[in-house]
Amino acid sequence: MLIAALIAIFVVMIMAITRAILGPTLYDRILAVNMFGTKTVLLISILGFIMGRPEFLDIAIVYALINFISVIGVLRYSDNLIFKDSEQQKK
Amino acid sequence: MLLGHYNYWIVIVLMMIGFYIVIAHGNLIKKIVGLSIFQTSVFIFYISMAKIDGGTAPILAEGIEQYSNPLPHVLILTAIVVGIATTALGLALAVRIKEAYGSIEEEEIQNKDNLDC
Amino acid sequence: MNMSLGLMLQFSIILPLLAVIGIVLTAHKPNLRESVSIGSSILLFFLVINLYIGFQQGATISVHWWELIPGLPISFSVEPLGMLFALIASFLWVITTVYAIGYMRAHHEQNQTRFYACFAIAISSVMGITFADNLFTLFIFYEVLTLSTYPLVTHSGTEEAKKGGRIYLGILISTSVVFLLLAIISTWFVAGTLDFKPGGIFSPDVNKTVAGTLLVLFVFGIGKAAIMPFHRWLPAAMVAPTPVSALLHAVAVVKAGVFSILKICVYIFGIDLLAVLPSTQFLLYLAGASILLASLVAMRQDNLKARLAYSTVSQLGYITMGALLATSSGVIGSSMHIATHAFGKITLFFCAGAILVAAHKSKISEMRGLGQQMPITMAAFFIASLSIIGVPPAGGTWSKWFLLMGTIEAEQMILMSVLAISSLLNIAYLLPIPFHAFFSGDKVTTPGSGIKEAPLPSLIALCLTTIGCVILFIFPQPLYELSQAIVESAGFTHGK
Amino acid sequence: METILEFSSSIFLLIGSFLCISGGVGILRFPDFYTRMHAVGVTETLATAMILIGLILHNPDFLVDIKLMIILLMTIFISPTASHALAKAAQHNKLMPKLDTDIKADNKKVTSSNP
Amino acid sequence: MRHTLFLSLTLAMFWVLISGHYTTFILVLGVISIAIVVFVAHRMDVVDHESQPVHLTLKLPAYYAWLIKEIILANILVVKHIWLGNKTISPVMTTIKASQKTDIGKVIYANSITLTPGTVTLELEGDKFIVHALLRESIKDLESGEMDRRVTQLED
Amino acid sequence: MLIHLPVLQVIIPLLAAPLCLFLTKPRLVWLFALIVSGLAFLISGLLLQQVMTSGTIIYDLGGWDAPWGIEYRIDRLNAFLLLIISSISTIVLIAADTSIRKEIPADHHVLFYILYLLSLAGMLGIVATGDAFNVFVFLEISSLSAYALIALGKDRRALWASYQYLIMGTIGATFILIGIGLMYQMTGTLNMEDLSKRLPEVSQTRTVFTAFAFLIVGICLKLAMFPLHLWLPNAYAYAPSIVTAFFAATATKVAIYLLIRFTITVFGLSFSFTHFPLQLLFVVLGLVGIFVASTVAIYQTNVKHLFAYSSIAQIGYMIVGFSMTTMAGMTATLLHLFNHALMKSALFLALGAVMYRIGTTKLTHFQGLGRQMPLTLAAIVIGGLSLIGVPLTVGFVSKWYLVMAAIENGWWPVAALILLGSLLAVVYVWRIVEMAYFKPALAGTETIKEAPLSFLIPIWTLILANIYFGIDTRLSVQVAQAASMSLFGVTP
Ligand code: NA
Ligand code: NA
Repeated sequence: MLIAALIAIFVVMIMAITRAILGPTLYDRILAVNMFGTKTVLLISILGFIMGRPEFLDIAIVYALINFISVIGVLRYSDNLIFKDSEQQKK
Repeated sequence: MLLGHYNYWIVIVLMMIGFYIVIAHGNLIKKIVGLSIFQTSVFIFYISMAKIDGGTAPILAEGIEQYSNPLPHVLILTAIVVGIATTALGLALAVRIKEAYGSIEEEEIQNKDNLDC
Repeated sequence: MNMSLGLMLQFSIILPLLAVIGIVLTAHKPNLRESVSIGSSILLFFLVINLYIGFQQGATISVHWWELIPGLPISFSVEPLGMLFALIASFLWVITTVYAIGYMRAHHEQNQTRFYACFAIAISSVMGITFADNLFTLFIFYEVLTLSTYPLVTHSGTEEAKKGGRIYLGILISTSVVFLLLAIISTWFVAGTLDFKPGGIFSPDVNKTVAGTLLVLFVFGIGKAAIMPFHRWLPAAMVAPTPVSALLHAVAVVKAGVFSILKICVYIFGIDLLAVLPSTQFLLYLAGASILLASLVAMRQDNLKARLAYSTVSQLGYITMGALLATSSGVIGSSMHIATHAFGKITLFFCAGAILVAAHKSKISEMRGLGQQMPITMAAFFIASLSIIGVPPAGGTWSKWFLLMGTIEAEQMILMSVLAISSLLNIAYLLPIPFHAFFSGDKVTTPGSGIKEAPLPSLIALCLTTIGCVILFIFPQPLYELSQAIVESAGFTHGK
Repeated sequence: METILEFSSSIFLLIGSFLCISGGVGILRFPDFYTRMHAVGVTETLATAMILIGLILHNPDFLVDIKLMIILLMTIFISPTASHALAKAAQHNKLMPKLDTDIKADNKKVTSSNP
Repeated sequence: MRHTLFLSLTLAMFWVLISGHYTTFILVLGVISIAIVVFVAHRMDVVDHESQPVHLTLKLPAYYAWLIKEIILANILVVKHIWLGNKTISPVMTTIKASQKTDIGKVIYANSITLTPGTVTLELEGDKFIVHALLRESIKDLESGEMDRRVTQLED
Repeated sequence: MLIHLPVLQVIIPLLAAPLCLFLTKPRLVWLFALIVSGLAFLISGLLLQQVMTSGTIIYDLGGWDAPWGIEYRIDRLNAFLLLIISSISTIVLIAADTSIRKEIPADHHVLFYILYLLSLAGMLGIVATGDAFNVFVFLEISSLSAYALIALGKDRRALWASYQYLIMGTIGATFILIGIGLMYQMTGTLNMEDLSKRLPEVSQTRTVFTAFAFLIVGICLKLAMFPLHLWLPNAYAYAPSIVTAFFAATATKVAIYLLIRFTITVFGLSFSFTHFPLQLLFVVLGLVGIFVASTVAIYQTNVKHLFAYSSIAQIGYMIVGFSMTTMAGMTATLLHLFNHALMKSALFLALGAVMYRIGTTKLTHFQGLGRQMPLTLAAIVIGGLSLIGVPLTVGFVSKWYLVMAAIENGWWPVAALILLGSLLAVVYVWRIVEMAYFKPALAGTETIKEAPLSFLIPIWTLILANIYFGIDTRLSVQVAQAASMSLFGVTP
């Protein structure tokens, strides 16, 4: 069943990537990448179980934190200045 | 044969992508992103290099005999930190450039500089 | 005795530098400043005279400073050729300084402190060149001379002066860096030493092509000798104040050039080797061409200083040719010509400067009838011209005679005729000037125009040098003996 | 006991996987950014919780379970913050949502052009 | 002080649980790193009432239980509409009122809205929230005000 | 204590950098940085002395033996470079307090010194370490602080220059990282000494070739070797003057060091120069660099740009000397490394003084400056003469050795071209001389005064060093020769 969950998460990650590529807006992409990140956390956790290395959970925790920080970081800028011109015009 | 070294192919492809973004894109943020990808490809290269057949992640645990080579992991930990610092500095510069030039497009900045001269 | 002579030798190089300090410190008191200049120049002359006396008594005088580059020391020694040049240069520095004071003051020139300071540095480097014991030392002072005379050339700071300065510096630096330095380093590599040695430093079985190439590099590299086609700096430097021109043409720069060539021919290559190098003939013809072409160009100049400049180019060709002839007469004539030309040419420039200061004229066509107002100047000009042409009663007679003998000894008939033709050309471009000044029917200047002789210091200076020209004719013995000593020390086996 | 745990673990994992896939379908299927956000919400709340609980049931080790719980808590605390920040940024930068009325209009167009 | 203690304790707990190694050396390192974090937090001026809502601790469990139930229900609803397709959804964006007095209360309410699938708080302005919902009925639920009331109860 | 010198050399500035934060007054921080840098200078002097008398020093960091632990290895070459870097850093720092007050906003002053010390530590670390990966880490420490330091420049173009440098520098560093990784893959070691022993066994593999190529390209990027020099001019021109003076004298030198270390020590001459057409490539690029960069320098309107291009040309000289692969060539390169550091730090510091007084380094603003700032301009002239290679300056000594080496190799045309190239320096130096001395001062600039003592002292210290080491070459030549001997494995 772990394998099944792994595959399911893998599929979802591919879906997220697809959305990230399709866009169309910047926010869709960030959303998708963020989702990709949270699913990675799950993936790492499950992989740890499958490979018999529960130590991977530590990595998952760190990953979850980094993921969060990176999303907030990117949004902080998007809220300010940078993305407005280049991306919004194209939309 | 070709697929046997798939990790290297991934590294090379990522490297090319990153390099291409750095060279081809005029947007300063995108360049930084490209640079990040470029660096990351090297990280992956180191890590995949460290893999030993049958070896697991080099996190000490009881009952495990065979680990992958931990040294590249340690090295890359350092390299990642350096990479983050680089990215952060690059982004900070981009913000300052935006404040100073009102743009983060290479071409526009270059034009404004040429006008200054 | 030897010890003190060694000290004197060092002091002759350092003294002008000390004078620089004195000049800079007294910048705001012109009288004191000029006193420092004159005082140190006189002191230097006495030093050199003392060295000469000691040298005549057979003392070996040499000084070793330190190795600038491991294996390449800065060192000095006295040998006949250097002694000769030192005597001329130090004596003429005294005269030129006297002349310069009159000239600079009459002209109300700016930046006089810089002028005198650079002047003194130039003399110091000339002393360094004269006594240099090896090629390396010579090169270093050669370059310092170039740099220290640059501010003199561009003294006025005008656009024209700057342009002149560029050409001056451009040619002298380019030739010295690209050809001379390359030649020196290569020589070091080939011969293993750069010390001046009678008979040369190359082993007899040296590759003739390499040595020949080096000779060409040396001759081209010593741009100060103004062999065509590297002569352009000399006319360009005409923008400088007249005392500087005198310095360039007679005392320091060009003489340092031909001196270096002579020294390299005698003490680096050695006459024997020189005679068998494949490139010597080519360079001799080049010198010959330089003599003739420069004379022809000189004839077409209406500006007096420009005409004198091309005359210098031509006369330098004599000295170079004499050195390359590789015969004893050639070398004797060559070294004597350094002295006689120095006195003749400095007189001519002093005259040109005097005319400029007193009558504000620089064009030859405007000098008709000037003999009435400036009789002394014009008379001096006439005698100096005779020296350049090489006829009695002026010193040039002897040097030209030996040069002619040199061509005959070397069986260079073409060059002999070059000398003959050139003498005619000399007459054609020099003598008409005093002739028209004294005897011209259509006077350009009227008697009542208020023009009179130049200021006294200048006048005294040019009289002294004129007398020098005559003395060199009447008492050539010391000069000849020194030149003879060069030949002897060079250990001639050829052409005697 | 073990089999019960194993069995319930499998059930939780299965439900989690299904919810995850559903969220993935949602993010691809929904018409605009805001609606897709809701689909992501599914995967980040219940789906994550189910999978992590499944893992907890799978492994009796205390420390491991704690870590899984920390991950769960973090996901649950972080996800609304991230969603909110993202939505707010989108709204501030004038990204207009497709609302019910627009969709109805779209649907009508589609139906009218296909009589 | 209470907040500092609370923060230190939380961090210490976190460290002990995550670490898994209990040698003196590692523990000392833990103490040092906690000290540094607390120091930095003080410098950033985030050790206060708002960041460590200690006073709410007792009432929260009951609210969480109710919220979990809501989240499960909302999940089921959204998943249903994901599979049913775009024609069945009815996205709306409206303003709803919040009755909480404190900022922390408003944040809890807004986050609870966001946490339940199908609704997202876009903006807080005073006591008004702009909310985007996937379905009309979710908004109706919100407007019925049960969640609002429960969060407000937490406050006093 | 003495035994720990190799690590103290690096660790002191590295640890001192964050300590700056606690000294709140910029003046105090400056003094502190100066003392730290001076200490590093002292240590490097001691190290050099130690190495010259008793040979290579090996220091295992934390007591772990190489190849597991990181090894610090100081041979003559390292010690020579350490001395160059720390001495220039110290002298340049003297003027920092005065200079940055005009060029950097007050609230960034402490930051400036932190970054300065970090970059100093980075450069010292690159040179001191014997571990290839450690080289990368220190390289990045120094580079990152360099980017930030450049961005502190007053002009907004400093930001853009810094950004471009960041991109290029990171690509270069990443290339180096790839090279190191491939080497590690083939040999299983990162210790350079070990690498040099193990690489020959696998030298015929494509991986090693690739590693070599990546390393060389990466280093050449950092080196600003023509044609990979594009980042340098703007970075130097718009950085704060002190930063330019420091980097122009040291940063490219460190890269040259890496080039030498990797090609000669790690890969070995026979690999680097027989399997690769490296010699031809470097001779050609070096010479083209000399001519192109010098020519471009002639047309610059900003003196900082002018000297920046001149730096690229001077790198060309070093590359040419390096490419000879003889001891004489290496001696010439190392000598020029030292001499060029003296010239460029003096010149850029003098430009800093000009910047301090008139706020710009545009050539047109140099009009008549010879009279207003006589000592500063005299320094620029002497520095310029040194750049040209006039006798009695260090420039002459370098050129002498370079030409000598070329002739020894039988490379006559190269010797001639080297000399010809220096003529271009005459032209660009003389543009400044003419502007400063033969043009009347601009209207409204009568009040310009000579630079303050805090500038004049370091400037003239460096200028006198230019003359001293041009007259008494025993020390510099001896050390350079000893270093190149140890590189080629010749015992003196
Ligand atoms: Na919700
Ligand atoms: Na939600």
